[in-house]
Amino acid sequence: MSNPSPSPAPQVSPRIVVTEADFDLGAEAARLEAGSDTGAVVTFTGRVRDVSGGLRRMTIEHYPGMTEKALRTIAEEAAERWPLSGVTIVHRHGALSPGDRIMMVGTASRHRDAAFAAASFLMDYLKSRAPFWKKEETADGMGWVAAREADEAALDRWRDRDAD
Amino acid sequence: MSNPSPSPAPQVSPRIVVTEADFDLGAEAARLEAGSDTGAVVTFTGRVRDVSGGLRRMTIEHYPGMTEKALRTIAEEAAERWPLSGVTIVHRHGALSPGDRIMMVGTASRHRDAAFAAASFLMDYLKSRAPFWKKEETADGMGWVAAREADEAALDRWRDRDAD
Amino acid sequence: MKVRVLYFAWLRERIGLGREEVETSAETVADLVEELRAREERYAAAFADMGAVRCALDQELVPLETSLGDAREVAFFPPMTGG
Amino acid sequence: MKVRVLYFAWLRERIGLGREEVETSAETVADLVEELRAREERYAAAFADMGAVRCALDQELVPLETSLGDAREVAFFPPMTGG
Repeated sequence: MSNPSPSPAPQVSPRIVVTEADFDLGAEAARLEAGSDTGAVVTFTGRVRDVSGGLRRMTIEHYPGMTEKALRTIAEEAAERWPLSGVTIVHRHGALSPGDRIMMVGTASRHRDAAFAAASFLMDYLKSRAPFWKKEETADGMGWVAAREADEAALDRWRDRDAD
Repeated sequence: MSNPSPSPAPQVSPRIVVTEADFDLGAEAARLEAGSDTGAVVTFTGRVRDVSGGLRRMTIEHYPGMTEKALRTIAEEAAERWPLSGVTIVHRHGALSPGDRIMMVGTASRHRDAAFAAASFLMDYLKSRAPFWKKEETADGMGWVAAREADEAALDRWRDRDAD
Repeated sequence: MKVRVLYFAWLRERIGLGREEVETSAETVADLVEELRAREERYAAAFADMGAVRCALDQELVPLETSLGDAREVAFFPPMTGG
Repeated sequence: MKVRVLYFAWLRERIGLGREEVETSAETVADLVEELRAREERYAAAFADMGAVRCALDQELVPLETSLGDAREVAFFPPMTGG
């Protein structure tokens, strides 16, 4: 039985931030741009959306002991699949209002395809594999946001084929 | 004030900027975030990459009469294919140094898939359909950057299937 | 064996607490759920639909059939909704 | 008929100018290229490999076979390298 050759350890050290405070997208993107070989930076920002028009507040609960570890695992997985020169995940918790930023992911690479694919991968995994739960308060009361089946299904596309 | 009636497809007015000056990614993203129904903002930033280690300067030439029109057409095409609440394209021209930002695209939507797909589409079309030409100055002299066949081929994936 | 059990989101709310120390002889996570269910109605209600419950063992997501081994922390929560 | 002809990037450099007014009776863009080639060596050199030349008619990308019609501006340039 031949051993598969070990994949090279990713060079990149992911930046993981779990915080109640808002973040500065421009500053996060600037960090990702550092490095002479970075040609492409992709960012995704998620925001509290007022779907019904009656949202007063969103509260995000998380699992302090696990959250950062889970995010780091997802980021490292991305850095193993694509040639990234930078990976950032920032996720807020606590009380948020409609329009507030919830989280961001950012990826830096030489080429745009890797940066886009990795950012999309990070989002898909983060949605279903990072321990955050959203609760919404509307005029009608409070309720936990249900997970979308589509979010779980989105992971399949990363299992079916090799990254490239 | 309750207004639960679903709104029709939003009228997006793309933001197109062609400029010699640098731009502020954070400010551009903040513009895209406006609007209560925007849950997702994706940005792509392209930067002058020093591939050989000897790049001194990059000069970007463009076609002033055509550039803005071409970018607007590409942005409008994206807004027809995906439900976007915002589209931005900023592209610089003139003299740039290694590490400088060259351009960005940004997309805003309710859902992440539309924002990612539209940003990727914008980049693919912009690479091969917007009238910009890059010239590099290295220790060895000056030369025009050659178009990559992969960039032209990248357009095929948007022709082969309907967007969704 | 003693484990720390954590509950999040609506599991925390239904059970009425976020963490507790539990003395258990369960072999698997599923066995532990059975023990908790048998305790009190609020646990039975929280664990009524296990299709809607996820579990982490020492902060790693695991299936319910997983052996407790010498885990120190077991967490129960609904499907995650981050991002 | 008079058209404004523009050249960009290395086409501009090889021909040695960025724009000119051209009096032409060409029916298509390709015909116009033939006329220009016949003028002087620098045009022949610039238009030697038409696979490397793109064209816009009144600021819209078009194939070389396109009729000039009453276009006022024809532009020639290499494949674009923006982004």
